[in-house]
Amino acid sequence: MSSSAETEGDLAPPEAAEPGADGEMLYRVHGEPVAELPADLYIPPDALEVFLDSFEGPLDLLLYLIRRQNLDILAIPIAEITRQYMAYIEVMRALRLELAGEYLVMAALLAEIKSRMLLPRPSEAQSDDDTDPRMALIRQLQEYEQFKTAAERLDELPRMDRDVYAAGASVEALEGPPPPAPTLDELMEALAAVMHRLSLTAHHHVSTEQLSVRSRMSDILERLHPERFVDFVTLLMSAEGRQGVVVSFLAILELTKAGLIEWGQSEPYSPIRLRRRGADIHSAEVSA
Amino acid sequence: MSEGSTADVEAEQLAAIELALEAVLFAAAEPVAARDLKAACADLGEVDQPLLEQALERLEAHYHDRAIELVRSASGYRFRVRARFSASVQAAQPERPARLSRALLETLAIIAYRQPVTRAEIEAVRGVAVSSGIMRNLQEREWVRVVGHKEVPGRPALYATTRLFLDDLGLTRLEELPPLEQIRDLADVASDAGISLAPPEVEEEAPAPGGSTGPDPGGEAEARD
Amino acid sequence: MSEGSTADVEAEQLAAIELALEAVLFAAAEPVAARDLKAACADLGEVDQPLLEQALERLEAHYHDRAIELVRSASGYRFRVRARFSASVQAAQPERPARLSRALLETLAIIAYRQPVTRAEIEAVRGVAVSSGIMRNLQEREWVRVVGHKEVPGRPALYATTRLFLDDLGLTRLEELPPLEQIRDLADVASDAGISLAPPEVEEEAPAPGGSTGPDPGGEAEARD
Repeated sequence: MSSSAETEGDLAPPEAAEPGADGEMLYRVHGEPVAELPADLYIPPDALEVFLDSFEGPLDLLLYLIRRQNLDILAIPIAEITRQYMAYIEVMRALRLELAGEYLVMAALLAEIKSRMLLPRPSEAQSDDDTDPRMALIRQLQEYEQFKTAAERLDELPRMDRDVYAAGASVEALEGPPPPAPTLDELMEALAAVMHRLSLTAHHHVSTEQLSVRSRMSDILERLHPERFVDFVTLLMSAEGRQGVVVSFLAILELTKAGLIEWGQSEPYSPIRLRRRGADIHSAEVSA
Repeated sequence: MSEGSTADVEAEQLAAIELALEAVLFAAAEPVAARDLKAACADLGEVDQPLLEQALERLEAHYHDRAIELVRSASGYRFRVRARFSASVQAAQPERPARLSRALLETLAIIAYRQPVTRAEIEAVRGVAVSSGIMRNLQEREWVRVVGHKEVPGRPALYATTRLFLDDLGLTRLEELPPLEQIRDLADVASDAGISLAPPEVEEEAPAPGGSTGPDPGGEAEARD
Repeated sequence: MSEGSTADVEAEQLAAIELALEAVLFAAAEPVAARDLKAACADLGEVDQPLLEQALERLEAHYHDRAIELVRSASGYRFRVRARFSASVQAAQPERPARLSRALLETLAIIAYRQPVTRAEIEAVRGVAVSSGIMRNLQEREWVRVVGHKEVPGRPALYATTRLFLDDLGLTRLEELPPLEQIRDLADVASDAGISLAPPEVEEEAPAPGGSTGPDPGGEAEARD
C-alpha cells in the first residue's frame, strides 16, 4: 500500500513515521479492539458517530478527504485516498455504526480503481483517452461538489419567515361576502392527512386527550389573569354537574402540567387559588 | 448647541422606534401588545410608555392619508386596511376560492384538537412553517382566538378555537368532533387503500441515510418549547 | 385652464390607484399578480400596464425611507419588512423556523438547477438515497411539486420547483438563482496534473442555472393549484 502511495508522488506519505502493521496500537472502544487509525486520520473516537452524521454520503466523505489535504479533485491520489476512506469505513463498522450501503459500494469502487491503476497500461495511444479509471469518479465528485456549493448558497439567500418577513395588515374592517366555512368533512380530511404523515414518522405521537378537556383548557386559560388569583372552586363549573367538574379538573391539571398556570394559597387551609403564569411571576412568589 | 444636539438625538431615537414598530406591526399575525412593542425596541435605548405612545402617534399620523390605518384594540396595536377599500380588495381576488386552502384547514384542525397551542407547536406537527397570513386569516374569520401567552421567551400566543368555529361547523360542542382515534383509522384506511391524502407523493419512510441530520418534526416539538 | 384640470384629474387618478394598490397588497397574504392589481382598479378608469407601473413606482417611492419595501417576486408584488428590521421582528416574535438540513438543501438545489428531475437522478448526483421524508417535506413546503412522469419503466415522478419557492427566496425567475459553479474543463487542467483523460463530453448540462433545462417559471402559474 505504501509503495503505491509513493508512486502517486504528490502526496507526502504521512504514514512514513508509522510503525509496521504489527506494531500499531489497537484502538479500543467499549473494550473492543477496533481498526487501526492512521496517524493523519484524527477524529476523536467518541465523535465518530457525529462525524458520520455530518457527511451526506460517500461522495461527501471523499470530498472531505480530498479537500482536507488541499488536493485537486482532478489529481486524486487514489491509493492514499482509498486508504483513508477504508480506514473510516473500518472504524465505523467496528463501532457498529449504521453504515448506509452506499459507503460500502464506494469502498468497492475505490478498491477496483486502485487495482486497475496498478495494472500495466495498454500501450496504444488511444488508451490515454478513457482508461484512467479515476475519470468517472472525478466527474461524479465534481458534480456533487457543484451542487453542494449550490445548496450552501441557496441557504444563504434571504428566506421568507427566517430572514425577511411579509408585511400585511388586517382585513377585518373590510366588507364583502362571507368567506366559505369549512365543512366537517374538509376539516377531518385535512387532519387525517396530517395524521397520516405523522404515522410515517414513527417516533411522533399525537396524544389523544379528550377534546372536552382541551376545549376547557382554553376556556379556563382565558378566564385567568396573570395579576389576579381566581378561586379554584369557581373554576370547576359545578353548574355542569359531575361531568363538568371532572372535565374542568382534568383541564386544570393539564394546564398545570404545561406550566401555563400556577397555584397559590395565602395560608394553610385557605381556599386554593389559581392564576395564569405571567411575567410578574417572580415578584409574586410569596403566595407559595 | 448641546441642547440642540440632545434634541437631535432624541428625534433620531423616536424615528428609529417608529420604524421598528412599523416593522413589527406589519410582520405580526395578530395585535401586538405594548410590552412586546417595547421588547422590539430593546436596542434603541430606554423606551418607556410615553415614548412608545409618542412613536405610535407619529406612526399613526404617517398613515393618515393612506389605505391602511393603525388601530388599537383590547389586545394591542395593529395595522388594518381601511373599510373604504373593500371594493378594491374584493376586485383583486380573482375568483373567490371555493375551498379553503389545505394549509389553513390543517392549521385549523390542529388548533381544534391541540388547543391551547402555540404556532411553533402547530409547525412541529405540520412539519412546515405556518404563515402569519394564515394565522391572521383564521383570527379574522373568528374561528381562532388567542387565549393567553406561553411564559417562555417571546411569550408566544396560545391559540384556541371559538364559538363561531363550532357554529359554522354546525356543532354545539367541541366534543362533537370525531375523536382522534377515528381520524387515525381514516388515515390508515386511506393509506391501505392506496389513496393518497394530500400530498400526492406520500411514500413510506425509507431508512434515511442522513437520518439524524434530516428534519425531524417530531423531535422539534419537545425541543422548541 | 382645461389642460391644467386634465392634469389634475390624471394626478388624482394616479393617487387613487396608488392607494387601491396599497390596500390590496397589504390585504393579501401572498404576492399579488399584476393582472389582479389591475382588476383592483377597475373602478378607477382605464388602467394599462404603464399606468400600473407608474402607480407602483410611486408606491415604492412612498416607502423609500420606511421599514417595509415593495418587492417583486415570481408570483407578483408584495410588501415585506426590510431585512435590516428583521432583528426587531425577531425580538417581538423569536420563534424562528428550524434550520434546513444539508440533505434537504442539496436535494432542493439539484431539483432547482436540474428540473424536471427524477428521484433516481437526484440520488445519482448525491451518491446516496434520498429519504421520502425529505421529498415530502419539500412538497409540504410547496417548494417542490410533481410536474409529470418520466416515460421510462416505472414512470418515476418528475420534480420541479414552484413559484412559492421563488417567492420565499425573493426571486422572480429561476435564472436569478446564484449560478452553478462552473465545472472546470477537465481537458484544460488535466495536462497540468499529468492526467490522461477522456474527451470532454463530460457535462452536457449548461452551467447556467435553469438555463435550457429549467422550466419556464411563468408556465407554472396554471399548474399550481
